[in-house]
Amino acid sequence: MNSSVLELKNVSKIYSIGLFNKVKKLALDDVSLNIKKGEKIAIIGESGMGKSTLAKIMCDLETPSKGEVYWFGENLSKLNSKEYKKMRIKVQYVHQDPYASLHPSKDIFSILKDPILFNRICERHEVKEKVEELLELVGLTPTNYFLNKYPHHLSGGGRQRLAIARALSVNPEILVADEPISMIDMSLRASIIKLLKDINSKLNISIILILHDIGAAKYFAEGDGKLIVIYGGKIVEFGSCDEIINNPKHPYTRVLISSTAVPDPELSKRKIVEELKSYEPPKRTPESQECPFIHACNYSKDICLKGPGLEKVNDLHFVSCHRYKELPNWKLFN
Amino acid sequence: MSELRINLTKGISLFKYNKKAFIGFIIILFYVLMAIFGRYIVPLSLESNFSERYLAPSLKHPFGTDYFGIDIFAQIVNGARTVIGLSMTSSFFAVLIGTILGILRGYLTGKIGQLVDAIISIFLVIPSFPALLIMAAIFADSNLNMVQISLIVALWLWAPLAKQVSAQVMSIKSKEFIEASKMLNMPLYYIVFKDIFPLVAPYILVNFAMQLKGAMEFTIGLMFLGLAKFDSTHWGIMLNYALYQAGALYTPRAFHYPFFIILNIILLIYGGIIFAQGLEETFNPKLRGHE
Amino acid sequence: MMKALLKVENLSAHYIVKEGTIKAANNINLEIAENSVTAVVGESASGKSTLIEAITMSLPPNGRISSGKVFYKDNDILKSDYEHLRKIRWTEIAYVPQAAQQSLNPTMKVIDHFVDTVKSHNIKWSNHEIRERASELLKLVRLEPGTVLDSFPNQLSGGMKQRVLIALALLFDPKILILDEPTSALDVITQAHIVKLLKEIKKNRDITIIFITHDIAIAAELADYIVVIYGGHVIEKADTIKIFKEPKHPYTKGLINSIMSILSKDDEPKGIKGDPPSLLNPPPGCKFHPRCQFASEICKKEVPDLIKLDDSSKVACFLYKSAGGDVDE
Amino acid sequence: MKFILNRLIYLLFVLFIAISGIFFLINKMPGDPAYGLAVSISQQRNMDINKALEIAHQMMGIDTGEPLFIRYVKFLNQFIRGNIGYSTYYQTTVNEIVAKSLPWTLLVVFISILISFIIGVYLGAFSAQKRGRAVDISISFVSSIIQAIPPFVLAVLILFVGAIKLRIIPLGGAYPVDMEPSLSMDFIISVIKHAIGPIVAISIPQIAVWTLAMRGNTPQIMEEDYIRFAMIRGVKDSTIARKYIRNNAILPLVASLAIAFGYMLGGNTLVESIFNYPGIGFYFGKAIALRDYGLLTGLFSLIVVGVIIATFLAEIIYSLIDPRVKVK
Amino acid sequence: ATKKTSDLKLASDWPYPFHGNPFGPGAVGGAWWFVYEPFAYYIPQTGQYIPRLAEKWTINGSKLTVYLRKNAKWSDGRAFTAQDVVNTVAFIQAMWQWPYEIQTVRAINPNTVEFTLWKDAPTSFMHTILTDGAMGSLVPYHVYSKWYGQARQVAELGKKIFYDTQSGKTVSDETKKQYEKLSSALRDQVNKFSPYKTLKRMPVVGAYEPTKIIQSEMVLSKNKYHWLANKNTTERVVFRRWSSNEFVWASLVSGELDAAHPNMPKDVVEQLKFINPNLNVKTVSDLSEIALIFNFNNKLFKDLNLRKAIAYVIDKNKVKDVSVWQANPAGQYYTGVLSSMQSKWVNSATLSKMTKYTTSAASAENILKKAGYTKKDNQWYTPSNEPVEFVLSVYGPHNDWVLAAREVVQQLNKFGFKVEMKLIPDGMRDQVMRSGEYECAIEFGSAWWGYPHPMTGYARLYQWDIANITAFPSKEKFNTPWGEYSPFDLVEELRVNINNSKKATEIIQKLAYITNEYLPVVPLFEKVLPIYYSSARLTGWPSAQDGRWSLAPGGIERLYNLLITEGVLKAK
Ligand SMILES: Nc1ncnc2c1ncn2[C@@H]1O[C@H](COP(=O)(O)OP(=O)(O)OP(=O)(O)O)[C@@H](O)[C@H]1O
Ligand SMILES: Nc1ncnc2c1ncn2[C@@H]1O[C@H](COP(=O)(O)OP(=O)(O)OP(=O)(O)O)[C@@H](O)[C@H]1O
Ligand SMILES: [Mg+2]
Ligand SMILES: [Mg+2]
Repeated sequence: MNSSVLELKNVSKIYSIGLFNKVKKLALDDVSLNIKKGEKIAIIGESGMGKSTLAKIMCDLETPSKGEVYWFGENLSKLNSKEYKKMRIKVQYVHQDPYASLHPSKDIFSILKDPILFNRICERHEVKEKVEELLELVGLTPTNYFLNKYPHHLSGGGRQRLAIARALSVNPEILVADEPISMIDMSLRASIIKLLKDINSKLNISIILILHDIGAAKYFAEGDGKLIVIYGGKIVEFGSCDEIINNPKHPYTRVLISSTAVPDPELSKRKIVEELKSYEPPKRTPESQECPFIHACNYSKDICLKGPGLEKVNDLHFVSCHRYKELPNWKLFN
Repeated sequence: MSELRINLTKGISLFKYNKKAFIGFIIILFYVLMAIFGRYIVPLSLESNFSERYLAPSLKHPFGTDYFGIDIFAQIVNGARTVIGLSMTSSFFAVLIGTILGILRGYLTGKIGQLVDAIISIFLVIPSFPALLIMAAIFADSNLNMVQISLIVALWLWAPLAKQVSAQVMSIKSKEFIEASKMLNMPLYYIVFKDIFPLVAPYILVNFAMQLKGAMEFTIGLMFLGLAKFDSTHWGIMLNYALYQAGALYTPRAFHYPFFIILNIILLIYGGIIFAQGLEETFNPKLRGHE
Repeated sequence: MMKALLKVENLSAHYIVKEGTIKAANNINLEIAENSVTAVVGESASGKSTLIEAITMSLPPNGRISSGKVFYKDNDILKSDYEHLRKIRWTEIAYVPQAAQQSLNPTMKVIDHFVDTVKSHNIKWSNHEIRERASELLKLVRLEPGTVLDSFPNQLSGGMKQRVLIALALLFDPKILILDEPTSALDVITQAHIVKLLKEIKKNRDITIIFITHDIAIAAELADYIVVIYGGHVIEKADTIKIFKEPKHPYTKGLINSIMSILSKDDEPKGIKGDPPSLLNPPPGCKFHPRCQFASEICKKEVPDLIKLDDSSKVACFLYKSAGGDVDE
Repeated sequence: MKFILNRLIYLLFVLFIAISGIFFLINKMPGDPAYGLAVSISQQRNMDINKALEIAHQMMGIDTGEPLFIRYVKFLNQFIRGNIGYSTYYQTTVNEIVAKSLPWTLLVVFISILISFIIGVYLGAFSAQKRGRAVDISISFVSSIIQAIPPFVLAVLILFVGAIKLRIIPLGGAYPVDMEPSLSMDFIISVIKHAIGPIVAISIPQIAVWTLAMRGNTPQIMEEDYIRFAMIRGVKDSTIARKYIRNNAILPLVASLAIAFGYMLGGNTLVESIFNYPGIGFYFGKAIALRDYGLLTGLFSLIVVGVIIATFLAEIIYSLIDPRVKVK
Repeated sequence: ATKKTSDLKLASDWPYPFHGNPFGPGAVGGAWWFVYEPFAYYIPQTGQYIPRLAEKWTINGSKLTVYLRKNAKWSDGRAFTAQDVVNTVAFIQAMWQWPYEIQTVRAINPNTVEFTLWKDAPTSFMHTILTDGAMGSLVPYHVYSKWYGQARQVAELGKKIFYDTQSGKTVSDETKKQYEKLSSALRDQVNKFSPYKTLKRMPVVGAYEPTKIIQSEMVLSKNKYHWLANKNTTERVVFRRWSSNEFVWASLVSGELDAAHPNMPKDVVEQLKFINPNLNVKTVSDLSEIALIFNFNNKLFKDLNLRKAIAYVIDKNKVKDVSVWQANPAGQYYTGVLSSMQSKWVNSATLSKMTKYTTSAASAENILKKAGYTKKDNQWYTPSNEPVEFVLSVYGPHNDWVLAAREVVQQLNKFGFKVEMKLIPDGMRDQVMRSGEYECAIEFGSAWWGYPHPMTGYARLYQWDIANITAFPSKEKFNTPWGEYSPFDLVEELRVNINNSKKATEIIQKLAYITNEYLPVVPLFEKVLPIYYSSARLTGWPSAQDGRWSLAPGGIERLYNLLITEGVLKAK
């Protein structure tokens, strides 16, 4: 049962940018990861930390500069095109921007129908049924009302549901959703996360959810889910969600948690938010050896110049920090 | 994101919103109708009558007569056929080539994409009019038909469009919904024709209207050069007679002669230009400003 | 309650578009107390920005103010001529609009934005003085003046730009600082940092802050008062503590309930069902009724008035009866 | 640096293909460069045209027997050394002709572009600010009409009105033969006088182009948030118009400027011929009419080189001013 | 600064026909006749020679002895001698492979040269030697003496090869190769040496020396050593570039030209005369006719009946009106003798035997019907029932031809032939004509360039250009009232007997008959040169009747040169 559906082995990604292609940017740094069937994983981190890069590499929308990606135990770079095609639809991706991820001049029916037909998910005469089933699943009801609408008739939340429905149309086993709620109204966000949770439990699809809101991550991965904290292209903390939220070990995770607003005016006054040494994002190049957080970290020492590896705190918790044991005890409020 | 909000459905209700496009369309339509039906309505007699040259506009001769004493109005109406025919087909081919190569260039990566890019670049850096002159000289004696002539003209018109289209396609290609299609194993033709093409179509339409101007100028040139069968009622040829052969500028009583020809040429091209402007404003709402 | 520095009376504004008019702010009444922090909360397209733009007379060209008054120091701003308005802008009321990422001219250095602003207000500072002042302010928002002043906007990160704008807003020590979504485009950590910064500014200066956010949790951290807007209407206003303790309007409740917080334990956050209303063809009656589980017949027909429940809270909902029995102003 | 190098190599490749294409295209052109000379020999000497042609070939040093490919290799070999060809008609190197004519073309093109760009940008910005009002409508109407006028008609009209009706511009040439080129005021004035015709003929359509481009650009800029923010800050309207709107609207045009410059090098054939102005375009027209393959190939290649350089510059300018490409 | 206005302002294009000094880069073009001088001018209208570089000459069999003017000098002050003539002939023979008709040239004394013609040279070549500006004064010995020996060597070898080939002997490849080697060595050296660049001047023997050339203008300054220098009051001749006809019209209006000869529509002439009342016009026959020529490889045109029908259909007056309104319309006989000269060469007895082509559709119809042609729906069909349908090609840049063609097409279409018109692009005329890729065309028909005599015209029609282009079977025998003759042979006979006027006239009668009856071409009109000259700044233009105007064809500058050097034409 607990078979690996997706595995990353020492994956790095380097982008060349700038006028002369001279600037090399290390977007992902030696990331290894193993995802089991039916797992729920939330990946959190700030903007530009490499979350999307990671997600795209998982879905083979980007090729890693170093390292290998395995789907269902197969090394992607070794597959021939026929095998690849078969596997391709098993891994689907939900984009961040529901405005750009849906074709503006196709109606909802054809958006869902085409992939079903092309991949022969069902017989031609069953298509309508299947489409309605999908719409129902994602909560776009009454389905008849939506079939011939265009994406611009929908709200952001509606669009995101449609995008999820499209991803589900080909019966995937893995769904990667990249910040699916960031462009959606506050009042609708929770329901999208809820939808993903339901899909995970109902269809037993592994879901990897990328977020920058740690509250939403908690909501999603609470209980049996896992949490990955990523900073500067590196996994800095990894483990059971509850474990990390209650007892964060990495200084960055701690800052991240304490920075999230708490919806309680009185409590919030007592919240401890550390000042960082710098609020700039890390500048990482392929040569970078140091801990990515070093420039902002209040606890960094010379030892941090050589990057720490992922260390085991306990069975359910790993952290990448030389000094995690020396950090003060965690508390969020005074 | 906003570039993508172009919506083909807008095209249908286009005229309701855009006066320019409407006027341009009417002008073009007018000339197209003239080209198709004009010669059945206005008979043409090319018999010269030197003593009746340069008659001023009158009821009998709405645009007056030319150096040969032939009615100018009749010639313009009958000549519309060649003028419009040649420029329309040339524009059509230019747009066809430009679109195909533009999409190819925009969509394909790797060696073939680079090859197409090189082809586009080459045609972009070679100045088109002189090149056309040379082509004209080469093919002058081959008795080309209208389609072949249009192709030769189109050969020197398509490159800028291809470049624009490829830029468009490149930006569309990196859009998330294309990525989604790829992930869903959608075949190439689906992505090109169902995903990309509907979104570049408005640009192509705009370009078609714009191409008219270039095609007009080129085909006029071609007649002089003998590439196209000589048609003395082609407006370009008429204008050439007026300005160079008959020296109408130097003859005060002949003012109407070049005037009406130029007027028609300008009106037709102007129609194309504002039609294109109108389309562009419609498809790219940012250009409209607040009105 | 302290004396109101800014008072908005029955303000309505709409946009003219091809398809009709968008009624983005309807009959709005507000009082902003001096030296307070007010958060205007609401979801996307609820009319938050429109309200602020109407107050500051900076609606886009197709926006119109259809009625209402805005008193600042007992003068109706809406009646003042353009030159007068131009003068009090920034010197008295500084308004930093929503899109901080694009609000700086890409072809001008940061310092030139300061210079232009000073020169336009006919303030006789030398270039050197302007630079001094700008450096001082940048330091306040924890930016390095040496590099930032001579940078072009695209050389700054989003957080830096937002901080530059705040520094720019403090240029003339305005009485009122209005910020539209100052944190929404930013990362949590930077967000927390800006919030902290605003708290300091509030503490150390005589300043009244109005800020807009769609994230009610942020309001909890920063605001004294919260104004909730829905579908172009103010539906609730109260002081922050009260609103979180006992939200009145079903929408406010839903909003607070949909926060996914690290603190939330068993009570699962659930979003509000349904979609936000269209302002082009708004539903009749209470704009919230299609999504409201308590909606009754009257909600579908009549727009509820904003009624005063007690000293610091008002709500527009038929579920409540006015405490003092009188309708707000 | 690698990017520039890559781009350069790529463009050199394009240049090579384009020039080779041109060479073969031109050499496929039927016709005989010696024909004109032969006709005059045969007329003056009362001689059979075939015999006259043979003589003409001899006189002009045309070897008709040499295989095309050998000629191509020779041409490339010389081209790489910067020797772009030999004109059979003028019996001199194309380089010499270019040295004589390029300065005039550059003068005219440079001034035309400058003038038309400045005027066009002002008109366009002005028009955009008055969008929807009578001035704007007339400006854009006139600009569109101007674009609809075939360029040679415009040139002929300008020549006719300026030189014949009003007699304010001289009839052709770059300067009167009685003058020696120098830096004296008289000479400069006369050069300017002679250049007015071509400059006006080139500028008018260009002004229309820039006006429309600027006018089309500006509304997008006006919608930008930094414009609104400047207004909210109470920045003066005049400052906004100048520093915020115009400067930003010009940016995308600057890259087109380089390209326009490149194209104009070769695009002047008609105007220069009509005005009898001794620039590249004039000789280009001659070369076509006279089947002077050497001259034609040389000038054509020169123009292509010009366009390629301009394109390259435009790319660099573009990447310099486009914030998205810029490196921190 | 006030400048003396003793300039003559003309228009021309250059560097036609040769490059400056013929042996080096530079340009003279239209300045040719000002710069080089022939031994004499010939006035076609009067048949008179006006001595120039030669004081007199004598002809003795194949020997021509020229007595040079003693006071002729190069513009650098050196005397012009017989050695210069010898040098010139050697150089042009070496460089241009022409004129090999001159077998030897000898300086008898500094002022006397003796030319000996090659045995097969036509006697008319004497005329060429006397009147061609290249024969005597092209190459100053004192400038080019360095290469004289070499030139001589090449010329002799060239002549030998030429004579051998002409007399049917084979020339060894070795000789040819050697010739190539020697001649290209000479060519390289001479071309590199450009007097205009090396000496900064170009010594000439004519009345003017080119002193400054820019693209748009060319200045010739008076050669103060010229033998007529003290009569000549015109200090400079300034040429403006003749870039287009309109350009010349404009310059004429604005008085920037003293004379020019552009084609000009009637109304434009009237307008220009109105604006510039000083403008006069004199039309001179250009000694050529514009004609409709046929491609005899085309089956259609092999049928004489069709050609005759066409000759009847065309309304020559109308064609002339729209094309060159000043021209002489072709007469009623198409004899191959220019219509303005017809009365002088073709006698009335001959004329009375010939078909008279008065415009008449009826006559044309008769001929066609008799020949079995049929007409349906205003379209003629050949006896083999194919539509009479063809394309008329015309050289685009020649405005007047295009206008003529347009009119012809219109008339033929109206008659019931299906004719389309096609422009031959700039620079392509020769190619199209020589390759025979046309069906019928507008071209020069008979033309008397060089030697103004019917022989020249007939040679063109039956031996050279037109015969080559049209493939008219001129070597076949054609029936005449005097028996059967081949026109090709007749021309050859005429060439031999050119100085025997009685014999020549007899031959001309036969040729005229054949030309009229068998129609190798259908003439449309006789071309004229309309010379527009302004009396605004100059006086002394000859009267309209003056025979000297007839100098104009083939070198209009000869006329101006003659007038100003003799001091007839001068500044007011
Ligand atoms: N195609 C690309 N070319 C160059 N650099 C890139 C590219 N894509 C991403 N990067 C860089 O790699 C880093 C990681 O980017 P990524 O998009 O993975 O971040 P993210 O965590 O998803 O951020 P966000 O929250 O903004 O989406 C960033 O610094 C980004 O600038
Ligand atoms: N210039 C405009 N023209 C037309 N409609 C507009 C314009 N600006 C805003 N609107 C519309 O007015 C309504 C209110 O917009 P407003 O920007 O005030 O909302 P908001 O609450 O600030 O939203 P957000 O959180 O997205 O900033 C929306 O429906 C919006 O689409
Ligand atoms: Mg991302
Ligand atoms: Mg807003």
